[in-house]
Amino acid sequence: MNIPFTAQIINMCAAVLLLIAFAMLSQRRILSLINLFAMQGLVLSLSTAVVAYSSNQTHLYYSAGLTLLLKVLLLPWILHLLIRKLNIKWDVETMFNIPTIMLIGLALVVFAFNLAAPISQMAGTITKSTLGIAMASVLLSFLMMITRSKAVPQVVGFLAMENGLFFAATSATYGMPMVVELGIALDVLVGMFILGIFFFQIRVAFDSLDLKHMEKLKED
Amino acid sequence: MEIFWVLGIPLLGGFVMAALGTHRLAPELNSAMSFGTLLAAVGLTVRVISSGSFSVWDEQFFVDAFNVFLVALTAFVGFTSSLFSRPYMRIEQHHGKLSVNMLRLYYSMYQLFSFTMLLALLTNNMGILWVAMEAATLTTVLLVSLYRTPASIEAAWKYFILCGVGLAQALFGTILLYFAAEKILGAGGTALLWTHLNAVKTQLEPTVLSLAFVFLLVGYGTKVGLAPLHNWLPDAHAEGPTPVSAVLSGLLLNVALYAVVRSKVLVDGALGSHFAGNFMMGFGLLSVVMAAFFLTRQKDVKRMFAYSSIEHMGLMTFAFGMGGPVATFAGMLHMTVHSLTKSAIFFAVGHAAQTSGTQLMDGIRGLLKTSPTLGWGLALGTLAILGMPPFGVFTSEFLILTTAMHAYPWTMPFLLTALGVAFAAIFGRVQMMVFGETTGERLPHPPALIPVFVHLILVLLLGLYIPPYLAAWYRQATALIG
Amino acid sequence: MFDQFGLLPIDVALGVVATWLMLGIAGLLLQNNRLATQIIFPAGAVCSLALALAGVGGLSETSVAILPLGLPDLPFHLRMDALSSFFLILLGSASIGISLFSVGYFRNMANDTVALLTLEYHVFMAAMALVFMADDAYLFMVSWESMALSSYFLVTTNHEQPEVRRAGFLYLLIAHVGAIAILMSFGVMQGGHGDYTFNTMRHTHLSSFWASATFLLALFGFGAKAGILPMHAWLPEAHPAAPSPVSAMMSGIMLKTAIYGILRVSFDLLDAQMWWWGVLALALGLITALFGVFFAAVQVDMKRLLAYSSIENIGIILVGIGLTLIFHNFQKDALAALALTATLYHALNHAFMKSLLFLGTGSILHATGERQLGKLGGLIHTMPKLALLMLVGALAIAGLPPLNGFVSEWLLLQAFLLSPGLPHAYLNMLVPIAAAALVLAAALSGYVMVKFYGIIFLGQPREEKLLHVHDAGIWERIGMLCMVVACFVLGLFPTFIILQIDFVTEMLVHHSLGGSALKHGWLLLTPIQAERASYGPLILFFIIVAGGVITSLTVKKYYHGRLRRGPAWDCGYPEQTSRMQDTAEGFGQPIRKIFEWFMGVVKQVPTPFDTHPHFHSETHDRLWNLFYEPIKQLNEIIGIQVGKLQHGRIHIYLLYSFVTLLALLAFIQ
Amino acid sequence: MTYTALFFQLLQNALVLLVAPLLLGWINQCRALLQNRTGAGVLQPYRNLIKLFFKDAVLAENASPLFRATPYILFACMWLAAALVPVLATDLPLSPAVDVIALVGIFALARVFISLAAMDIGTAFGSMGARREMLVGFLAEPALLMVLFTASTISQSTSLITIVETLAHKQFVLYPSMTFAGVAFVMVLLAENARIPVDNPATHLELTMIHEAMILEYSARHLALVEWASALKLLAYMTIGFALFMPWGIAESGDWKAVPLALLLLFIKLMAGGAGLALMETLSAKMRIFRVPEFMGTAFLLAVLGLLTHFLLEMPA
Repeated sequence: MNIPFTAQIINMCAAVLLLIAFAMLSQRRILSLINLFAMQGLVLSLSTAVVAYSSNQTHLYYSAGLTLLLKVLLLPWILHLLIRKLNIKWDVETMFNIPTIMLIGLALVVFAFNLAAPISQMAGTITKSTLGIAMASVLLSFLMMITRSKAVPQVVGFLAMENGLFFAATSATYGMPMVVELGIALDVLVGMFILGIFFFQIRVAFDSLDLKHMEKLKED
Repeated sequence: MEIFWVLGIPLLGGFVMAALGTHRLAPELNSAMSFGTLLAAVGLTVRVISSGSFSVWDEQFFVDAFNVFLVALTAFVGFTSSLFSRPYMRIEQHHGKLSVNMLRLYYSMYQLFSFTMLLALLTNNMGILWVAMEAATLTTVLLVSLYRTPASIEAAWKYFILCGVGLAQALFGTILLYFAAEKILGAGGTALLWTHLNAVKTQLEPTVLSLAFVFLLVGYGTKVGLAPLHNWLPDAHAEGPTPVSAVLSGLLLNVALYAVVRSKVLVDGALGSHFAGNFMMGFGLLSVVMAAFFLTRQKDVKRMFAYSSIEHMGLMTFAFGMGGPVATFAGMLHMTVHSLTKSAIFFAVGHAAQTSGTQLMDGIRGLLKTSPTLGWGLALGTLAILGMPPFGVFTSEFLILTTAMHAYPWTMPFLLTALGVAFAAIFGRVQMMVFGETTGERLPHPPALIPVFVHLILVLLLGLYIPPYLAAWYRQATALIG
Repeated sequence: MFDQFGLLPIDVALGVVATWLMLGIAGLLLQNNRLATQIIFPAGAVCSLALALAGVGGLSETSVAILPLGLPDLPFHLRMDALSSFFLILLGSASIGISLFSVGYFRNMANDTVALLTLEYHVFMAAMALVFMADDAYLFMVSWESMALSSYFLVTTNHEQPEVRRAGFLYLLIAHVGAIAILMSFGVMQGGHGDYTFNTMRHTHLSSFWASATFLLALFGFGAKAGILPMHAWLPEAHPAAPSPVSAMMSGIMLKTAIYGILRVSFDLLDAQMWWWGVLALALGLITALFGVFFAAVQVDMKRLLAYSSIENIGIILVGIGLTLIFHNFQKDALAALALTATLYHALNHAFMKSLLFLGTGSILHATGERQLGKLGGLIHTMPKLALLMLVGALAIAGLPPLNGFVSEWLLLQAFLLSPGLPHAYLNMLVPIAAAALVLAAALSGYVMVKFYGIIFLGQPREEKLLHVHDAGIWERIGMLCMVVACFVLGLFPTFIILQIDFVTEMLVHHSLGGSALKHGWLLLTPIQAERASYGPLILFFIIVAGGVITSLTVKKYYHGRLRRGPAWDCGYPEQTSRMQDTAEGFGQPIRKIFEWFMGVVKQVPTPFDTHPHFHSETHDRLWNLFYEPIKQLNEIIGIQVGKLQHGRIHIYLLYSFVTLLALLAFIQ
Repeated sequence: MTYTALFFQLLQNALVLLVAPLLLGWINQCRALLQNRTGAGVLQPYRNLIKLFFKDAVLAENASPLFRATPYILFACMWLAAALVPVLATDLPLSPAVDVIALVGIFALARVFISLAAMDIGTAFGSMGARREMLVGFLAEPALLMVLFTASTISQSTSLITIVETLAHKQFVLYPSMTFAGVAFVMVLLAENARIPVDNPATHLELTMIHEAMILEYSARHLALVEWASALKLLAYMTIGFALFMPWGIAESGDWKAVPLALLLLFIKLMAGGAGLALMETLSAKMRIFRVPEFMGTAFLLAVLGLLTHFLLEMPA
């Protein structure tokens, strides 16, 4: 049992990420959902920094900084702004009851681990087992998008999914090439803005952000 | 250098139109921009045909026969669509559906959209490919929601969320790809370059790649509109402005399929099996059959043709999945003719809907009486898309079906049923719209029918005669993607 | 025959096709010039003649050509062997009359309509010619579908009427499904190495299973075009809907393209046949023939009646093909040749007889504007010339000597009679029964034709307006005259025709009647030997004519020749009106009564207390409910079920992709 | 062809013309005797014809040329038919031109023309008669053909001469199939010649009449020709019957001495046949018109059965 300390930290972060993912899955209040999202970003950037330090890949520092800027400060701020503008602080009702969702989530985690097991063996990085966790958190956020009936939590789930992806990128491989990361970050940012605009448009069109109003287009 | 222009003009165009989009001549400017792009694309094509494939800017961009033919196609249809959207948008404005600012947004996004597509096609970097796809989604989301009606917003929202999530999967697939690649190519820039990956594909780790392909297929497949990931497609096509529907069906789906095919090449190379091919065949077949049955009960004309797009994308995916010289050739031919025909149909449909003031097919009658050219355009376009010779769609379907009949006879019942059902569904309704007594009135601006007939004539020519250089070009591409 | 000009037959044929296309385009461009049609259609007729001659030339010498069109590594291959040439002759010779007729028929139509018609009409003919000449699957399919398409637009010429639209839709749908089936049969035959030329197909050997699959696909596909049961539904709808020259073209010529296809695939492209194919074709043919004639007997619309009679004739032709297949399989090549000759002969006959009748209905439609038999009658007084021409057609199609319809039926029956000695006991049993059914159909067609002709031309006019209608115009009469002449030539000089057909039989079953047919001079037609069977139509004709003439002369000589005109005997009931004649329904009534179990008859019989008694009865095609309705409903149901997937709820959609993802992941585990 | 043959042909042509009315007269006479009437004598048909030939013709106003041409066509067809059946000798030079199928074709031709003529005037009777005639015809024709097919499959030929030669002059064989065929043939004969039980030649005012309804509008010379034609038709049928079922005595080609005997035998056969026919007509009653299809259907089935029996029992397996 002589894993280097940095690796232990990263595994720690991974565990925390997973924990946060579950917390988001079970979270009822929208504000704390956003806070959790910010926290996830924080952990993500931390782990990125650690990986950067342990493998002294300089460009990962940029990536960590980028994450911090975008996912911890900017996006949560925008979200806060939005919900204040749209004054929606109400509880988030889910489609199924929480325990069921948790159970499904558990199953997903097991599945993801099994899936990742053969691959993480061949990972060249110091952090082998994190790939499974990354995949798990991606699937969990997917599940969250499915189970949330309001627009904002769905978007949060979407962003959380991106976090999972980033974690996969940094932990399994030492981060994507810089140009790609920049591009991804740009997309996420623009996407967020567009979503922001959308919330207002949806409000205008349906005077509510409840997705059950948006079921008109279908085959009948 | 051509690449610079091909990418630069539309990118610049995006900002120019954002600035001047409210000007009286904005539509003409828009067309001019697209025309410039077309010229640059032609230049690029000529160069590739003459001097083979090449890559520039430390291999970040790469042009071979496969993507240059899509580039040319994209630029061409982009140009004709801009021609069409000139009168169309004016009429919409005249009908009071659009404000000047909306138009500005439209033109600017139109240019940016073609930029993102061209970027996706030209880049050599799988990561940038993903970025471009995502960007294309964002721009089109704004285009789809242009009318700001509840329906269009709903459609745009679904489009955004579904494709966003899908592309997230694709990103994960890309990461896995990188993960597998960096072991052979080492970390850093080159590990995501398709050319390099293609060079070493046999050494890539099979298990990782199979996993990666699943994510890539689900991801880009959502954008291609493969069943059961297609649900965004009909809504987006039906609710967006018609020129957008045209380019969505005609171009964006192609680009997404292009991404899938690129990944398929790598994966099958790595696994040395027909793994990816089988997946694609399965999805393709499923899409064809499901789309056919979706078609049977349509009321909205644009929705109907959106489903027909799903059917045809399924057919192409099936063809590329089968692989082999004939099928791949047919697949690419089908890409070409489908884009041309489907966009032509959408042009005609757009004006048809304007003349009779509704998109519901029960409200559209006797187009041959209202405006014969429009009626014939729709009728012939429909027959072409249904695979009636001598139009080009038949050519590719002929090759696909005969190959499949020999290689995978068990698929025949499905294909036969699907094609028959689709024919009955679409043709029965279009006949109703074209023939009979009319209900429509004349348009405030003369409709743009030149694009329609230009496209149809091209498709007709492709049905009767495939010029040798075009054939050689397809063959090169076929050789590339096997 | 074109050698002296250094031309191969196929060059001439291609020239004709090109000219037709150009004529069509010219017609479209010159649409505001009345004269255009008056010149274009005769020009088209001249081309038809050239095509027929080219065909005659092509019977003896096979010529090939390759056009640099089509797929990159598959240019258009064309080939003109005996089979193609025979059908080209059919097309050319039959279309002469139709084109000439059209000049008069389209005379007073709206300009733009005529322009479109001109284009579609000539494209239609060109496409058919290419179908006959195609030597690779791609060209074949292209011309096949172009044929379907152009004819579809011809059928829907007056699309303002909903039933016309429905007919056109049904027609194109069935044609398209059939085309896909044909395409698949080619897919099997091309045998993997993506080479679609017929030449390769000839040399690919298929396992018996795949060969049978090919044959069945082809039979289905071509049957859909020919109107073989149960794919006949479009035929009685489309033929009445189309303008008469088009109906003539479709019924007389286009149906034969399907026959050509079946022959081409089963005898030329497939290297081996199975005997049960023949039995299948035989059975299908008989059912089709009987079905067609039964329904023809109860029709009240003259064009529908003819359409059903076309179904009957196609059935008879198919019977011939079936017999040929059977004989060919048991190496009875002489008999195979006989059956095949009969088949081809009947195809040729039908082209002329049926076109003639359809053209005639066209003139009637022009003059009276009526298609309902119940509103016609007595036209022999107002349209005597037409009546005479149509009489020939009716007698011919009723299969009466000495006209052409009889010759082919005679040959076919000979084939049946000489059949005993097949190795299969059951087949030997089956053959006489089949012969009986065939004879029954032939006899019934006589009934149908008496009804057709008698109701339209004889008796008293059932409507006022019929009293002052004009006879058919000069162009129309010329057109029909060509057909009549053809009927007589085919009827009286069978030996010469058979000598031509021999080239085809030689090619397909490697045997021909030639030697025996002419042994006893060209007067006597002796398929095998004079002792066994012989038929001298010319002699027969002359004896009957002589008998008639002698009698009339003698009567004239010894009879005082006094003649009074008086009212018809009213049987003691003075108020007889023309409405008391037998109607079409009435004439069909016995048949309907006998075969009620077979056809769905809907009757509305008045009660004795009705103040306005009204009797109404119509006959429906049961197969529609048995065969087409279920498919339609199944399609509907699946459509509804699949439609439910598009549920409108984004969470469900997300769930789809989520489940798909998980499923695929689990799959690759 | 030899002159003797030509002579025979002409002889037969003349003979049938003369004998046909006589046969009719004989049958009527037999019927009269069987019904305890004195009867008009065997020569009555001749008298009728002569009378009709000297009457004035009355033509309906709207009679078309077709109506006037029909009697001649009819007459010519029947004459031809009767003249081509070998009755005395088998070398008839014209016979090869018309085999059994063509013979049936000729009957059909005549039937179609008379029906058309009947519809021409446009009276209720005429078209009704035509309809019924065709109804009978389309069932009788196949039945007759089947009968003939049985004979021709036995003799491997459809030419009457060969049939006769096989049946009469080859070694004598019993053909069970021919019994079926015989019964069927008699039924067809009754139907085709408008005899009881299918039709009643001796009446005009029943709604059930067929043949008489068709020729109701004919008079004088036309009527005469029509009547003569139907007499010829009857004769033709009878001689066909003899040729198929009792061909004995018909002279082979070229032997002269057999001819007088053949002539004698022919008359005997005709008398017997006529008497038999008369007997049948007297014993049976006219049936309802809608029984006719069943009657003819039975004939048709019997004929097919005959053909099948031939394949079952008589084929050299």
